[in-house]
Amino acid sequence: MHISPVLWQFLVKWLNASALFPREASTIAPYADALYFFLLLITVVGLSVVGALIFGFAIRYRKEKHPVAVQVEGSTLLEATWTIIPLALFLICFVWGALLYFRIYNPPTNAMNIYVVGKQWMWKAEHQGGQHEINALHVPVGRPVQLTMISQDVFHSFSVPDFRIKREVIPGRYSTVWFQATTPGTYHLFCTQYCGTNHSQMIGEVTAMTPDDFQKWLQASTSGMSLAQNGERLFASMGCNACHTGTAGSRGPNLAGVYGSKLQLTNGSEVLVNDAYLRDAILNPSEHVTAGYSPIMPTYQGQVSEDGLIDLVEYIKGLNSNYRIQQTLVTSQSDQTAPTTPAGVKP
Amino acid sequence: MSATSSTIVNLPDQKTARLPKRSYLNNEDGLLSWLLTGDHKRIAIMYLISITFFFFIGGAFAGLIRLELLTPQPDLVASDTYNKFFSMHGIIMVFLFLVPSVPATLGNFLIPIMIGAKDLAFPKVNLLSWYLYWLGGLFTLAALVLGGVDTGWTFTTPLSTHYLNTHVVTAAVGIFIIGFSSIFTGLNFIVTIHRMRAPGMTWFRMPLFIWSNYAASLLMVLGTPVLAITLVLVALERTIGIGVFDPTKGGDPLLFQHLFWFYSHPAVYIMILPGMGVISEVISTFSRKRVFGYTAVAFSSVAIALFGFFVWAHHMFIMGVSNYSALVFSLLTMLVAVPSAIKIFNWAFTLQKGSITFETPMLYAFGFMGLFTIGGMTGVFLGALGMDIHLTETYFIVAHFHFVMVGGMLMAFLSGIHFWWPKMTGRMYPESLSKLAAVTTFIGFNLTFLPQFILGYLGMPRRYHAYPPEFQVLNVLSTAGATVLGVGYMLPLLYLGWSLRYGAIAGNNPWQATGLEWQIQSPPLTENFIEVPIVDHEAYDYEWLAHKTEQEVTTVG
Amino acid sequence: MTEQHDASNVTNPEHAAHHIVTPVTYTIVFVTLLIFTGLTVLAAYIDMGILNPVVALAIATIKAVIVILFFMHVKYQSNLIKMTVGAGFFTFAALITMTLSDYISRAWGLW
Amino acid sequence: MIVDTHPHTHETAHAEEHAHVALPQHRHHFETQEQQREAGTFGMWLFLLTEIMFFGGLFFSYLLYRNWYYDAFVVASNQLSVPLGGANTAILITSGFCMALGVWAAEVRKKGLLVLTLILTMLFGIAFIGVKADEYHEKWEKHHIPGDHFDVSEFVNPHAYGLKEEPLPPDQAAHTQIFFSLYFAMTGLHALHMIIGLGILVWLTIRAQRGDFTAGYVAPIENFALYWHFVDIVWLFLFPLLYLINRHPV
Repeated sequence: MHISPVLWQFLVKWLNASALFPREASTIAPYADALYFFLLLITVVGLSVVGALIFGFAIRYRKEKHPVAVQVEGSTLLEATWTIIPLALFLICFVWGALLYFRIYNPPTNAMNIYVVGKQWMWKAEHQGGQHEINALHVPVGRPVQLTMISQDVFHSFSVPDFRIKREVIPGRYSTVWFQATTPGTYHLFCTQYCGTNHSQMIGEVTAMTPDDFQKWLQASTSGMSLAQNGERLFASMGCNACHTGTAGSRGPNLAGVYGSKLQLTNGSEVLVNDAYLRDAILNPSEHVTAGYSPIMPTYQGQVSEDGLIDLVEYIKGLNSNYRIQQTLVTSQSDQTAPTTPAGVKP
Repeated sequence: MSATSSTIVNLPDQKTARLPKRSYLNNEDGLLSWLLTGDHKRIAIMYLISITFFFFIGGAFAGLIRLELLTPQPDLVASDTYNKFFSMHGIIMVFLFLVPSVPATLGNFLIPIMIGAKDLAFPKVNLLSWYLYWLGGLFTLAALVLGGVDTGWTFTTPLSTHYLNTHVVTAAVGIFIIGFSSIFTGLNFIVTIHRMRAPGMTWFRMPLFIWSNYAASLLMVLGTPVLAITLVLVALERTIGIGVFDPTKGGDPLLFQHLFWFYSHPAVYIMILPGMGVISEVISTFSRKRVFGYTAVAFSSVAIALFGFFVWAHHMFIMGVSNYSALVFSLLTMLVAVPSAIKIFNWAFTLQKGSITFETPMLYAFGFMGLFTIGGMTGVFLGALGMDIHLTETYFIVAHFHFVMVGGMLMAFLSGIHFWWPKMTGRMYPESLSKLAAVTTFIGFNLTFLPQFILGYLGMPRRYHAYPPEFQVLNVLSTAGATVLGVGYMLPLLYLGWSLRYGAIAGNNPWQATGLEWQIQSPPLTENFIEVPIVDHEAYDYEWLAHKTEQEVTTVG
Repeated sequence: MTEQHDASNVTNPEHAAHHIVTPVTYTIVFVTLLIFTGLTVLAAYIDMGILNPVVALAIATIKAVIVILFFMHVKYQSNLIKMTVGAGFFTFAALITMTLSDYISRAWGLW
Repeated sequence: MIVDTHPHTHETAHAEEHAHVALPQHRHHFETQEQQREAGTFGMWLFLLTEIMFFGGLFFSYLLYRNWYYDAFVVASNQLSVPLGGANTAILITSGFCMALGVWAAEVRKKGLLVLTLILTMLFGIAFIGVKADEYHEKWEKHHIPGDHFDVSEFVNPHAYGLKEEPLPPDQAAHTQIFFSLYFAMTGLHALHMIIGLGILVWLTIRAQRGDFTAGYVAPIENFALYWHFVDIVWLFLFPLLYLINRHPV
């Protein structure tokens, strides 16, 4: 964005007013648009050069004017020129595009995480406080938001044109994208990967709100249970706490504080524990056996939904001590002892 | 021929001119003589009729799509019907029209003649590939008649394998068979070009049309089988559930994408390269000049074919390929754009110091250069990683590949059809009507697809049956353009049909072109050449042609 | 054949003389192939760690090369045929390496 | 009319350049028989190129999943019989050897030997298919055919089936289905190629019996041999990849 900001604002405003240009509603949008205008510029220049050559030559050397052609073999110099200049331009585009790509796909560490599950044909968004939304997503402006997304069935694609972001939502694998909304408003949310009959109905609205409004919205739409609380319940009801007790000599490894750590596995490899790893370890446990433990954990493939997995992942993520595990183990009736809301996920 | 006239068309005296008594068209009579022929020219004509048939079916679907998109509401048809429209449009246009278009018609007709051979190396295989084309076409039509397919032409798994109840396997079988038709065509061309050249026809004396078809043939032979095996796996996944592409069984759905695009990206070069060959011939002929930098243009075809195998993952930048891999593929994508740029500039400079006339093929060629430049440059948008995130899967990409495929390939195809029509039929097409058609096509095309670039940047996703109302104005423009475009495509069908009977007798060389095909009678004899030609001149040697014409005048006249 | 060929016909600079391979050669190749088959089975029963698949593939490749060179006469064919065979394996290698570049680097980190 | 002319026309060119009479199989559009033969060989090789890429897609899938699910692949692979697979390799090599001899027989114009070798090639080919069918049948009985009836209990609980293998955790055992999918896809397509080849062999044998290929026209035999050897080569890779992943005790 090296054009003068005044000019830029003018250009974008004018384009917006003529409905030929999407709104710039995220911090990434100006970066994407800068590259877009650069590409547009070299396209127009390139097209003009080609057009000028064609029309110029066609007029100047038309048969009436130039009845006998002069044979020219070629010119290494000229050919080198139009090899090197386009190559250089394309390489600039490559570097610029790559920088933008990493800007869009590298979330900042302080981003607030929202889970998105795509299924035929709806978007489900799950906030950490347990607010569930369908075909809608409420986000605060001025705060980076990271989406951790997964599909329950086929490929979908999460696209918010006004934010200039898009990412495929893949079955069986988390994918992430982040953005920071700048202007309050509602924006289109599209599924852009063809996903079956009602593909074009798989749309929704992203509502960017001021932080205050967002807090109000969060409070108004809470379901009473945060994701982690749901996860805790699931953890108990599926009997995870039977092995992952966190006590010495337990059959399953200690889960407290495991998120973000490096784990040594029995097959010798070292892995970083992140969302994807936790999900995979629940579904394919025997391929992710922590060193020192035996592969006795059964697979939960097909027994827990993607939403449930998100709850579990979110629960394990926030697990700092084994106190609650042991407590639920004692009472073993977790859903009746309404757990107090952890401070971190206050709705 | 006066020096000031604005045309190079040089027809024989229409009062005395007659079509040759004997030609490949009337050598044998009866339908069977066509259906069992080994003659590459007859097979080319049969292909021409077949692909025209499928083009108009695919075109009808395009019309229906645009009609539905006239309004934002899903009001014309139900969404699954709409999904079938664009799937059938894509499948028919890609596999039954674009891939065989120039190679199987013009290539089949001209490659043997241009290199001075009597036929392709394997005439029976050539005929077989036409039958395979139809067998595959019938499967596709069967899938259509039985209720259609709604996978899109990309057959994305697991959607195509587990979530749709349409005739996916039938369509996959059809495409599998058409794939072999294309493999056999490519194989035949490669062997012919290597083994059947006339004495003196060295590699660097070959017309550029041969070079570009050769490059496309390499892609057909090496790429298509990967598509075939992918479709086999899709069919097995669908029927038995083998799990190779099924994430619930441990398969990787991205593997399908890799294998599919390993063919389907080179496939776009299969589509465009032969078209580029046509443009080289046409530009040279109508500017009376050797193609500027012949060697560079020839090698750029081969370079496109070679690099074409290394860029496929740019279709998957946001689909979950690793970011490192995305970097590599993006870089290679930028490199593959360079040979195309070289070609465009070499063609432009071919005009320089030429003696240019503006017959219909040349108008189409100009259209090609402009539209292909836009198509190619917007490809750079999509090859740039960060830009691709916003643009992919929107109407921008739809506009981009239509600029390349329709604005590029179809323009080139029509240019070639008009250019060689006198050779194929012995008669001229009506010039003014065809110029009108060329201009109509160009205007209609731009009106249809330029708004789609804007729609794409606004974020309108592709394959949408209904869309937010603020996109309507641009969609109406696009639909209006499609109507004009439709007229532009109907016109040639009518007047070319008319010209078969009433067109002016063309004579051997109406354009005074240099290719070997123009030195024999029109329409050619079944065996092409009475005597084996010996080639002692470069391609596009207009001085040689002038010299030869002079000699003929002195000896004969 | 090359030298007796019609000099004016420069269209086929890529061809080679027709060579008849004798049964003796075929027999040697046949026995070699059988020996290598035995070797590959034996090798599979020995624990060589990472080398097991390498050895198995090396033996298979050697066998394939022998078949291509002698049974399929490529040793006696023109350069054109040799290049054709090479092109096939080159494209196959392109498919494998470029696709693997994705799968291998996926594990390198999130971005 | 013509650009320049060859010193002599097509027909006379023949008479002069070739001492022997043109064969009836000579096609009109080739200048010389040599050209026709080379074109045939080249065309056949190009076709084999497509076959390389055709199997190439499968080989890549194999490579990927073998790395992902190595343990499952080992266990599943050990279900295959090395004696049967090894025997089949030997059978196929022998069949290829017979075919190679057949090419020689055709080239030196020994009709009886050619027919004999073709029949031997065919017999060994049929033997290969027979063994393969037996192996498939065993998989069928054990419910190792991918699909609805696929059953992993043998891998989860090998001791109940009298196997000495270590039991595989259920999540990994599920991935044996991918191995068997690839096994059946690869060997199945290979067998399909063999069956097509056997069909062509029957036709070639009948023509060889008529003496079509022992009068100087050997192209069909040569080209078929290329195809047959290619099918062999595919098997030479399939055998170690599918049967011999890891046979040594851990």
